[in-house]
Amino acid sequence: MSPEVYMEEKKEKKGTSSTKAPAGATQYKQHLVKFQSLIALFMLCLVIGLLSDKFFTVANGWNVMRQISVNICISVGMTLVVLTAGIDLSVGSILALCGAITAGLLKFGLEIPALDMFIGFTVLGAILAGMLTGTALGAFNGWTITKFKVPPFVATLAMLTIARGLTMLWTEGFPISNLGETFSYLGTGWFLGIPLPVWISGIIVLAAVIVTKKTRLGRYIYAIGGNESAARLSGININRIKIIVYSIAGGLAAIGGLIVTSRLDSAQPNAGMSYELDAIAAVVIGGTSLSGGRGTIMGTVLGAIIIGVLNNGLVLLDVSPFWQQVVKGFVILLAVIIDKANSKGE
Amino acid sequence: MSPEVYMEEKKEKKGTSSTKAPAGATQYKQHLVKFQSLIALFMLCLVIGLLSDKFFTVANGWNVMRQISVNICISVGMTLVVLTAGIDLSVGSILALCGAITAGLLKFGLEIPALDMFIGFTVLGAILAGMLTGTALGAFNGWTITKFKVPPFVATLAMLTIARGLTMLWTEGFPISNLGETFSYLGTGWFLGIPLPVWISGIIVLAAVIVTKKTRLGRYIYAIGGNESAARLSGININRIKIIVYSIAGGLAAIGGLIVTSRLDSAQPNAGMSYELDAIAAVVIGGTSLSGGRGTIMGTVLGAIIIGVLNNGLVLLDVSPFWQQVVKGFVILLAVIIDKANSKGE
Amino acid sequence: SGKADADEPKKVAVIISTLNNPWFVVLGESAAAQARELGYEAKIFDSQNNTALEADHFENAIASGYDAILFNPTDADGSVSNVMKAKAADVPVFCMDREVNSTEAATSQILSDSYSGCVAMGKYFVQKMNKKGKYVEILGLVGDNNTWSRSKGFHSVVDNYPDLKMVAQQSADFDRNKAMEVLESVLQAHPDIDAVFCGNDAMAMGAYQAVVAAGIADRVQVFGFDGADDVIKSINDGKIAATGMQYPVVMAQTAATYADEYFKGKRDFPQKMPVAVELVKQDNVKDYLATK
Amino acid sequence: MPILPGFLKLLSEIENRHFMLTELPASKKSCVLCLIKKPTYIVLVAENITKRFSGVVALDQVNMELHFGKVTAIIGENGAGKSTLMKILSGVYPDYEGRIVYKGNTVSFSNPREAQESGIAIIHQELNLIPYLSITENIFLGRELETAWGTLDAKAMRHQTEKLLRKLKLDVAPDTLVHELKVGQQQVVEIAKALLLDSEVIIMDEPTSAISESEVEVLFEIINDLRRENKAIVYISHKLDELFKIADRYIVLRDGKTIESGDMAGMTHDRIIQKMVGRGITLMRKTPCCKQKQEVLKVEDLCLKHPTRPQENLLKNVSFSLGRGEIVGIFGLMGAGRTELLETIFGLHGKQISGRMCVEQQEVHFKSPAYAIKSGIALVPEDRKKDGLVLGLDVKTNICLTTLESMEDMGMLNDSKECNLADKYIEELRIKTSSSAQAAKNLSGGNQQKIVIAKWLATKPKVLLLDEPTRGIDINAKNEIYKLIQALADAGLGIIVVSSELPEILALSDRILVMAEGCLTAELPVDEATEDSILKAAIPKTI
Ligand SMILES: Nc1ncnc2c1ncn2[C@@H]1O[C@H](COP(=O)(O)OP(=O)(O)OP(=O)(O)O)[C@@H](O)[C@H]1O
Ligand SMILES: Nc1ncnc2c1ncn2[C@@H]1O[C@H](COP(=O)(O)OP(=O)(O)OP(=O)(O)O)[C@@H](O)[C@H]1O
Ligand SMILES: [Mg+2]
Ligand SMILES: [Mg+2]
Repeated sequence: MSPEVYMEEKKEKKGTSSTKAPAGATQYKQHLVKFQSLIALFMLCLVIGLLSDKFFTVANGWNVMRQISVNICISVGMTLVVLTAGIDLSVGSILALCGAITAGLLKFGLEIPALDMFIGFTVLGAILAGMLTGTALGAFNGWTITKFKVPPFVATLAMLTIARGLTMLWTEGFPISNLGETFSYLGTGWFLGIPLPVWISGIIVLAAVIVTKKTRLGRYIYAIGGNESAARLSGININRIKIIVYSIAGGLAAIGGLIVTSRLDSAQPNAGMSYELDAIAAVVIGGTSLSGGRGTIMGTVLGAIIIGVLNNGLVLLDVSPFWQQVVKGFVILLAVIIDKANSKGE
Repeated sequence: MSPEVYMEEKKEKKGTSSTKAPAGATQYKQHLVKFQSLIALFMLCLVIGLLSDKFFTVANGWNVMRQISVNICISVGMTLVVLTAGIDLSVGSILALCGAITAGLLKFGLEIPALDMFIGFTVLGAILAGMLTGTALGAFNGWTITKFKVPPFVATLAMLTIARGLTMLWTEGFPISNLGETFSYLGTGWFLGIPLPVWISGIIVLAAVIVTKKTRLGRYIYAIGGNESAARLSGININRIKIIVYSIAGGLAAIGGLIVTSRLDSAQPNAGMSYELDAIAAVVIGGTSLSGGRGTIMGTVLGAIIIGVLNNGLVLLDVSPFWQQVVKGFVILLAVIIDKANSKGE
Repeated sequence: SGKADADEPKKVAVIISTLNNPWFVVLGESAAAQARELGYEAKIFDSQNNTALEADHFENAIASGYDAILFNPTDADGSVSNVMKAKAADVPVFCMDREVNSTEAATSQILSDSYSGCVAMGKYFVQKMNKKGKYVEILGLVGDNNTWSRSKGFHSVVDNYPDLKMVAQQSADFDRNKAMEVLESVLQAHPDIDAVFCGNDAMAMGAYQAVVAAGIADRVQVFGFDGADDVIKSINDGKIAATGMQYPVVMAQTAATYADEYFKGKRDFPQKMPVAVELVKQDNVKDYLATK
Repeated sequence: MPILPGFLKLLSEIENRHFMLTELPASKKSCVLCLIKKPTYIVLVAENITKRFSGVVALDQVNMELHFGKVTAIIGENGAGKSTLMKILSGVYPDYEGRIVYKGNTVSFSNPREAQESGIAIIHQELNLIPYLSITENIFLGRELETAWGTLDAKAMRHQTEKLLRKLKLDVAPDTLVHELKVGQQQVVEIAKALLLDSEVIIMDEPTSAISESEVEVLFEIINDLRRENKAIVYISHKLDELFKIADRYIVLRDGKTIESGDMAGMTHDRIIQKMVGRGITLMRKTPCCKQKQEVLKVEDLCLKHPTRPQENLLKNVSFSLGRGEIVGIFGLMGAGRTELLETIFGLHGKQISGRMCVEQQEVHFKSPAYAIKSGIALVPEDRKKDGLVLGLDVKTNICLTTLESMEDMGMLNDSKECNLADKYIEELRIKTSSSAQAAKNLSGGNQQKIVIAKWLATKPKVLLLDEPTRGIDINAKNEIYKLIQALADAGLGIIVVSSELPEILALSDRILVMAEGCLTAELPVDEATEDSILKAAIPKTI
């Protein structure tokens, strides 16, 4: 007799009732994970607030928010990249290059001697050109990573160097300053009682949250980071998604560059140095795994706030520059340890 | 005749003829992978050699070797860390701190006012103290990573900041110079016609090759990086191995610090800044996967040589500093792409 | 390096501590330009504020047969061994702007003295502040010895006046953006300051922007150091109080000219050739505008 | 001879008053052992073991005992808690309630190493190998041989590995990197790893899920040897036939509780299923279908080059067709090229291909999975952990991953649509999960497999390719999947099933294709096929 014949059950399906109860627990835990960094941030604020009465003021709040807005722009893009199990070291250099390009076009326009041509730029035109450059450089990152299978670390490290070199070439090593009132407004203006950079970073965060939670692109990003080969077999065009993600990261870095340039009213050739480390730190402190597939935008925002509050707090407390670095290191370490302790179940 | 028996006979026969061929192919492929970067290096040297007659001289050869010896020390440690699927961003800072500690102890000794004590240091004593510090800081990295499950990126990023801060505190922001003939010899001396730093890095490379290929520790490092949970199930004490690996990385960074300090006859508080990127670049260009488990020490050495030759070549060829960065980025990209093309089968 | 190829033009290496700061770009490029003007090949090396990289540059430069080095050291002590190496290879070294702590290493040192420049700055600061008030100091890179020579020069004067109170001393790495952010935060804790002293002009510009954003530009005076174009203009517009004018172009041209003379056989160069730092302030800023 | 150690063990056990004399089972053939009237006694007792995961009670007051010299089968549906129990015994989960008595002492292992050192070896259900280490290095991981110098003794290890591999009849060089091996071969390596230790208790958690019958025979010989050496063996498998061949005793788990234990002798198929499922099941033969062959998939002259050796072909001129509503079974031995065939059709092997393929008379290409999906082809891959699932994401996301486009409303994903789809398949396939938001990695192996199937059914394909679809799936679920496959065929899908289990092929297919060394060697209608004729065609001829 062959045992592999069809069997028919006599009894009806068993309990569907048992499925619901644990679902609540899972939901709850996910909630905790989502805001795991909140506890660390809360404790940090409490300590600083106790030591300095200037910390919990509205003005200082906006101050911190405005200062972190650039890091938030960059880290949001970095989060997407890291979710696909990649990394982008070039954001700082792209920021500098795009800021410089916008500033240069705005101030001097574009001269093409070969064609005997001169193109002047409006503020909007220069801004678009800067953002386009950032997106294109990001796309180039994505292209080398997907087409030639260059590890993201190397591809973007190369871009870090290249973009910095291009910035130096474009600016000839000098800052480009005095960019006019209109452009300045972007970094220093207020709208409805909120600084403009905060608006910009807020909108970016909102868009990124929607993309990651509510769109196919977001789902694909998580799938690629979680298991690239399973994602490929599911019919996802891995290369396209990766190129899109790196382009977004480049574009957001460019926006960061616009904010920095506009706030200073000057494009510095050495702007954005080692910003990539700050951005990655925000991403990781926010609970996103560097091996991809796990993490949230809101986590990153919390991570960036922690770093921002820390920088602000250390200055408010007038900690000596020597000690600042030591304290900062230990606080970051502690913040992550507290997170881990609070998401032990994971 | 039962089908099983029949099958077995056939299989036996198949065995003898077909086992050898694929084994040979694998061996051959492994060989290729091992020296995958060699082709890129070769082409690089060829191009530079054709463009500059100064490149292929003995003096310049030693020159390049001496220049990369510090990066090699650091990258060897980094390779071990990366093989366990970790990363160590703190090497540059540890390098600076250990160099400063050795220099400080050598020059001023250690005063403990509380005990009304003064300890003078011999050259050897100061060197040992520096190396011990490096190893201890590395062990601290390993401890936070294993004990509190802090992601290596964050733990070592925190250490990057902490160690730099400690360096500033120890040196009060000033270089410590004029450390004496004996100590200088370490970085500038020659032995049997070979510069001492080259000896040191050579010995380190040799030891690391033996460790990775021939010892349990090495085997466990690969296993942990390849599949941590499988390694744990095989009874490997993951935490111990990781702590050892980070300690080694710290210790090697300290040795790098000694070489730098001795070469300059001065411990610079800003020494080693962004050396971690160079080291990681060497590791990755050398074919080690950042996700761990795959890679070789010799690959890293080749990677370091590629970077060193590139730096040297760009200077020999009179490339302007701004263009240098652009060219360097593209060459690194190209080097990795060539590697990939030559190990396509992988 | 000792070979004397009469037909080939001599080669001059310009090794600059960093090109990440426009001031040094000017220094490097003026030196190279002057050398080229005098008929030599010139090439700029960027040490990226890294003494070890500087050592590599020296080795590479010596190996590839440069005949003279116009040198802007990263560190007074750390760079000595490099200069010695060049000396051993018979390559003359002319230091620009910063010195190396050795009297026999370099052929000549054309120096601009940050310390005494900042002493002058301190004196002017005291005078402008009427010997009392609260101020903030923004330091450069904390591991950089230029940071400290400026800070020390400044404090050697200002600390003698107990009514001048430093309410915060923070570092901003010579970076314009960092200086702005640091001062923004400091202003939260100390909105009532009267002055800011910055370790270089980039930071002074950043600090000025923070002061403007806080709406207290009219009563807070910002002091810089270096003599950057931006700041000179700002002083002229009444935005920034003062800066210390160093003469990168003068120093660079002097160094290049010295090298030229060395090739032509001259050997008795002054061991130290100070180029004074001049204080640029509202009342004399017109002179400096004109020279630019 | 193991007599002396066995006897000494017995003496020590007498001291511990923890033994039990029973008669020797008739199956024991060794006369030497019979002569001394070898007693069997309990080597390990687990009492009232309870194990909770967040929200799930995986084990609830479970009791079991293991005997020296006997093979104990643990039987239970997917998610019954078998693997969890084994992980507790082998020290993987140190926190549990209850007591384990091992050789007379209460033990509690805090890590796998302690369990290993006291003589408990385990072959885990999921492969636990280091992909970029060689077979030798994997087998000796954690217990390397060293020379007097303290360096690794590569030669000795290689030698022992060679011996082990020969014993297991695995025909590959010991230096081969594990990631180059097929899943089945990897499983043999796992077995070798457990055999290397001279353990008292050897736990095998579904060791045969990925290997074909010839390897299973080899394994059984080895198990018989071990039994003769008086080892206690735990054997878990969803292939009930195997249990009858090899097991002496059985323990049934259901929903984390012990249901029954006893001697295998006298058990029947039906009773085991009854115990396991908790209800009777009527076994029914499949009615062979008689259909109008409307062609849905046609493959002609398909060739696939070897990835590294270009002159060699992995697939050689494969041509076949598949009708609407037809189920074609493909049988072959390990390495016959069945996986490659399915992957090629699904567009995974891009450029090294020649040949033509039509879906419903429309010529289609072997471009990419996305293209294949669009043309109506779906593939349930062989290795669910590697290719099937994003383990870190939840059940719902995994199920919906292939059909996200249809989950969109105005560019945004619609959560309720996703939940509906997921719940539908959780219901239909009886996926045992606490909710559709549970992470896929927390599900038992069989339930993970069901998610993979669900995810592909969701694409509503015309052609469904199933590569070992019931690997690791319990008999009840298998039954459901068979019914599902049948229902899908009835609904007009063309289905190809690759399986290493002959009975499964015979039970499921309308037509059977046999492959050997990349060629189609036979095509048999199911009513003409016999196990013999299929096996003959499957054996490689070109040696
Ligand atoms: N890490 C975990 N977290 C949460 N639940 C888990 C975890 N591991 C197992 N479970 C749950 O415990 C139960 C028992 O799982 P187990 O793997 O022991 O089943 P099994 O009997 O081995 O099934 P299979 O035959 O499919 O392998 C399942 O419901 C499973 O979902
Ligand atoms: N990436 C690869 N590199 C080298 N050889 C390969 C590769 N993939 C498959 N092969 C070889 O191709 C042949 C066919 O493998 P395939 O996986 O298709 O067999 P299968 O019949 O599906 O067996 P299994 O039962 O293991 O799934 C085997 O001999 C295998 O060794
Ligand atoms: Mg199981
Ligand atoms: Mg297969």
